Amino acid sequence: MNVLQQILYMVSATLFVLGVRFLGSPASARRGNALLMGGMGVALLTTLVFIPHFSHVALIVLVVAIGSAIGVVSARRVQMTAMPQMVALFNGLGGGAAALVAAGGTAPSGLADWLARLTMILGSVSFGGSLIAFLKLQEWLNVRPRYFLGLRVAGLVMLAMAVIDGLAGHASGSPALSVLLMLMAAVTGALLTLPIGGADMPVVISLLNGLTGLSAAATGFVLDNPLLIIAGTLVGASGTILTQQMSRAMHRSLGNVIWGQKVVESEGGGSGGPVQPITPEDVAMLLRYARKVVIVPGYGLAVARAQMEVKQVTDLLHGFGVDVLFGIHPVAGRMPGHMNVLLAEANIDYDQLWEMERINPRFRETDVVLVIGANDVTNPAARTQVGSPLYGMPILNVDHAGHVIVLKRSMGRGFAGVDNPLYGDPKTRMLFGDAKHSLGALVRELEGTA
Amino acid sequence: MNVLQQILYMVSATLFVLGVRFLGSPASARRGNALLMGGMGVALLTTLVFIPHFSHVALIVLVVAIGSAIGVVSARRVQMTAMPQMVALFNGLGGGAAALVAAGGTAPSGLADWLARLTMILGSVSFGGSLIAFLKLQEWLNVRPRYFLGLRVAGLVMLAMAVIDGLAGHASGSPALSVLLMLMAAVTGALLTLPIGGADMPVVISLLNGLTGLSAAATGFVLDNPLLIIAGTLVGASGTILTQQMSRAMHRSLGNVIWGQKVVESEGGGSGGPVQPITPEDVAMLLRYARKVVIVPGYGLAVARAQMEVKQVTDLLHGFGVDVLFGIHPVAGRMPGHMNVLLAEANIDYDQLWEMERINPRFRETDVVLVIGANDVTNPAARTQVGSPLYGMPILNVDHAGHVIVLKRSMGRGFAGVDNPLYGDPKTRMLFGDAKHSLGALVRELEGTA
Amino acid sequence: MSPIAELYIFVMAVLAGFQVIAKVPSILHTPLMSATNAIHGIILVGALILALSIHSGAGLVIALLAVFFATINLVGGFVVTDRILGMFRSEREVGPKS
Amino acid sequence: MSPIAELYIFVMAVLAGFQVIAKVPSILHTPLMSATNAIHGIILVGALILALSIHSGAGLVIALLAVFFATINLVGGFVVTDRILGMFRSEREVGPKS
Ligand SMILES: NC(=O)c1ccc[n+]([C@@H]2O[C@H](COP(=O)([O-])OP(=O)(O)OC[C@H]3O[C@@H](n4cnc5c(N)ncnc54)[C@H](OP(=O)(O)O)[C@@H]3O)[C@@H](O)[C@H]2O)c1
Ligand SMILES: NC(=O)c1ccc[n+]([C@@H]2O[C@H](COP(=O)([O-])OP(=O)(O)OC[C@H]3O[C@@H](n4cnc5c(N)ncnc54)[C@H](OP(=O)(O)O)[C@@H]3O)[C@@H](O)[C@H]2O)c1
Repeated sequence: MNVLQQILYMVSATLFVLGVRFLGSPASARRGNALLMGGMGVALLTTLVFIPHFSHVALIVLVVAIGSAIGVVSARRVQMTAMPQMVALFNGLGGGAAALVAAGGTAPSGLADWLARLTMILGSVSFGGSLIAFLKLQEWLNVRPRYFLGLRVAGLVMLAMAVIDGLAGHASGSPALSVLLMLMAAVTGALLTLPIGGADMPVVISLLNGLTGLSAAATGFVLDNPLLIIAGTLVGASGTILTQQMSRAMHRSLGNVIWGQKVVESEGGGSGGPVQPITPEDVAMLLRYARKVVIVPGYGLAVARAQMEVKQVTDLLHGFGVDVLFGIHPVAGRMPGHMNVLLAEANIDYDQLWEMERINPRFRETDVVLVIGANDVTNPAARTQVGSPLYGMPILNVDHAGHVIVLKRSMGRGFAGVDNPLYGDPKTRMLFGDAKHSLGALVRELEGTA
Repeated sequence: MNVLQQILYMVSATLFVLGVRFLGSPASARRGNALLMGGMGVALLTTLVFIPHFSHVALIVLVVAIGSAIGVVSARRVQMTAMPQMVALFNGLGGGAAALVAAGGTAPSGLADWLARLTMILGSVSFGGSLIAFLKLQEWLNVRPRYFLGLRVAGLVMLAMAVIDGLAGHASGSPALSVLLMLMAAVTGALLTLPIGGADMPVVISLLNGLTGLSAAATGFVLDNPLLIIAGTLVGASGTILTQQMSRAMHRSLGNVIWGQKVVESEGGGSGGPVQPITPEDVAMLLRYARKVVIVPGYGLAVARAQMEVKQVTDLLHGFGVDVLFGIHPVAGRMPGHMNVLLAEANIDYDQLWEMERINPRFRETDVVLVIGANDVTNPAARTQVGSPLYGMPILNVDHAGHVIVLKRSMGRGFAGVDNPLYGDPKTRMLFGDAKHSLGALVRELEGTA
Repeated sequence: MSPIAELYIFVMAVLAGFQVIAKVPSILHTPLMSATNAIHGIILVGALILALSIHSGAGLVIALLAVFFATINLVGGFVVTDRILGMFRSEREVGPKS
Repeated sequence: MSPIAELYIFVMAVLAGFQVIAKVPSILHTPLMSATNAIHGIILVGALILALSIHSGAGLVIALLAVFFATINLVGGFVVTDRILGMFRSEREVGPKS
């Protein structure tokens, strides 16, 4: 490879590292993304300028144009609530591309051929797994728990076969075996992802993201391209760290997330006492004369897109001299940091967003907690009900507060699919309805009392 | 180079990076140092195991033994107050070694030969500069300010000559020119360091430390040894960051530190009002009935080795219900973080050590400030006296407190060599004497009143 | 470039990568996830090299498919990231607090 | 190893190095300075390779001098660092606060 080309690739790699560095603070995050795009631009231009021969240019330009159009349109159109499945889909395509590049290239040395086969497996597993994650999150696919064990065993068997195929393919060099290898690996990914519960999906997506990164890095070894190695490794590191942090926030081991835990079907648990509804008028009264209020947002807030109404409520309460804070659970929503993105959109001050460890001791001295579309992250079963899928996950202890108001549409369950005894707590009142609508009513009531 | 050898060197490089990582928190710092030593052990063993031929083994073992003995003994014997010059000396030897290795090796390719010459210059500059830093800090050497400009000009001329010699030597390959090159570069380092004021020396040492690191990295390029590249770069990065942070803390640019600023000899400024001494008895009274006390330690505390007495005073005051904090200036003492090391030795809680930005607003509500062997870092001239060498440096605003008690031996000046108007402030009382002795008296008084 | 050199680069990338990513606060984990998702679109470099240099029919289909997938990954990933970060924008315009 | 590979390693070392060092709090800057001072004693590796493989007289003197200097740097640097860190020890034995 040309020296100048190598140096330009190095510039690109440096831009990637610095870009991620700048992503590390809200003030510079956009600049970080610009650096990443710059790095990508340098990499692509360098590749095109230094390529020795050009065949099928028209065809390739066409494919790139169609791909870009699809990418832009789908990324623009997707709703914020569907972001996780979008990321999963893009990730799967990246993994597929890595596998195909490894399959299509001619790997000269023995070592490179081994790595090419590894890439085919990693990339295809990521492809298959991501597609299933997408379908499940999109709720186009549902699997009965009684098939789980079978699927997992089949997945492992398939993986073993793919590995054997890889060994055989390395010896014979047959292209047919390579295609078979990728198919089997993709099926492996799909089978292993199928039984994973929706609530665990973000962890799996982050894991698959890291896997795609590693397969890109492995492709770098195959193609002798240090830029791919560095960029892929960066993604691998990010996947590893995010996966770890999410598992820890859910108080589960990674193995437990992937292999699943024994779910004791505790249908009978119920919600304890009778459910007590409340009117927006009464909620407004309660809030207006409270001293300390904590708002706990959850996935439902994202669905309702009610962040602006939350901001209005907060401002009104501040006007009454009420002390308002937000309690942010690390896995509230569907992606890490989901609630922060949402509330930032509504211009809510970072200083008001308190993390779980920090807010939990304060609930005892809180007069009213407003739970907006959050469910699992407030479920006291996580503390008490051994055998519940949530058991052991640290939660926001909203039930320690004086009053708990829950805004949701129905008695529907959260992502983990279990009942929430909080709703039967004598302290709790339910304000049923779409969060945007309920909060709107609340704003009018609060303005009326002003 | 053998693949196994390369991999072992890679392990060593990883240990270095992780070691520095662990140095980043007090709880793991010792483990970090152990990792660094482990990395060094792996590197040295690997080198010896894979060397192709052994000549002069006995001689080398002897030299290593003598060198180790000197290293251990001098490092053990040195007083904590003389640590900076010790580091300077070791650093200079490292730079000298790098230059010699570059000179002694046979550099085959053109690029490597250029780098070898660069290393000879960098390493020798570091050698010469560090030796002078050592001599000046040890106070074995002193230079009149009127020679400063001449020294600096001569240093630059010498540097230019060394560079020309480097160009000529590259062309001719003559060993004599190499020796001359190193001599001239060493003299350059010495000449440029001679005029630098004692107070700026720690910055220079850190800079020279980085320079030695870079020359080790350059040697790595010459010898085709990635371990040297990584380890050297790590040191280079550390030198750069520490130098920057120290300059910033002194509110000076690096260029200003090296080239020096115009010192307006303001002998006449004096100390303002008359100096008022105080007895330990009165100090004890003042402290005992204060609500908030801040202790400001400085270099004199290190000289007096009075940290244990400080701890005793703190404990006694806590016993009386007095709120005691420490105000730590970033360049108090003679090395970055010097005061923290010292107070940690006396088991003083980290939480009590407040950094400058944090403690400064508190002085207004502080009843008594106890300045122990600090001078420059409390000098209000830094705020008011344009032209003073300290002007512009952020200081601890002890003069905002109700009472200021200064413990020092005499009216002697601080490191920057300027008078301190604080001592003439009507609020200030001087407790003259060695800090250990004065604090001992204070302890007895406080115990007496208990 | 020798495999051992690439191994060194990989190890250093691991060390730099973990450092740099561990520093990202959880507030920014959503954009981090989607930005790193875009970064592995770098595989487009490999796909382009393959597609531009290949001759055979079956190989070409594989290469074009790789280009197609990688392009969607790359372009879509960056657009999504930019959208997410756009939500932080108003926050920045207000200026830093505290 | 090719110069370009070494350049890559250097750049990655710069990126990793700055990250890792910027994380060290100012409390620990004294041990950091003395530890990195010890690290460049790694030049002993180069000095030993030189000394063990050289034949000529003048070259040998240079090599031995390099070994001598590098050894003092390395050994002394680590001993000093350990002494400084020793002062933090009692703090650790007391156990972490807060
Ligand atoms: N954030 C992450 O990174 C991450 C990662 C892994 C797993 N997870 C999982 O995701 C879950 C997050 O918990 P969560 O408490 O935020 O959400 P949740 O448990 O999924 O509950 C969301 C609730 O919002 C309500 N809701 C939906 N649309 C609404 C609307 N328009 N208006 C009002 N309410 C609405 C739903 O009840 P109704 O249908 O009755 O309205 C539902 O019970 C956890 O199980 C967590 O483990 C998240
Ligand atoms: N820490 C760093 O990293 C660093 C870096 C660069 C520069 N510096 C420079 O170093 C200086 C540090 O300021 P500083 O306020 O800590 O120290 P300082 O200005 O050097 O003053 C120390 C004072 O301690 C007194 N003293 C000496 N021995 C004593 C003893 N045994 N008992 C009692 N008092 C004693 C001396 O006065 P007597 O002789 O009257 O007793 C002297 O005035 C600054 O100028 C700073 O710029 C430090």
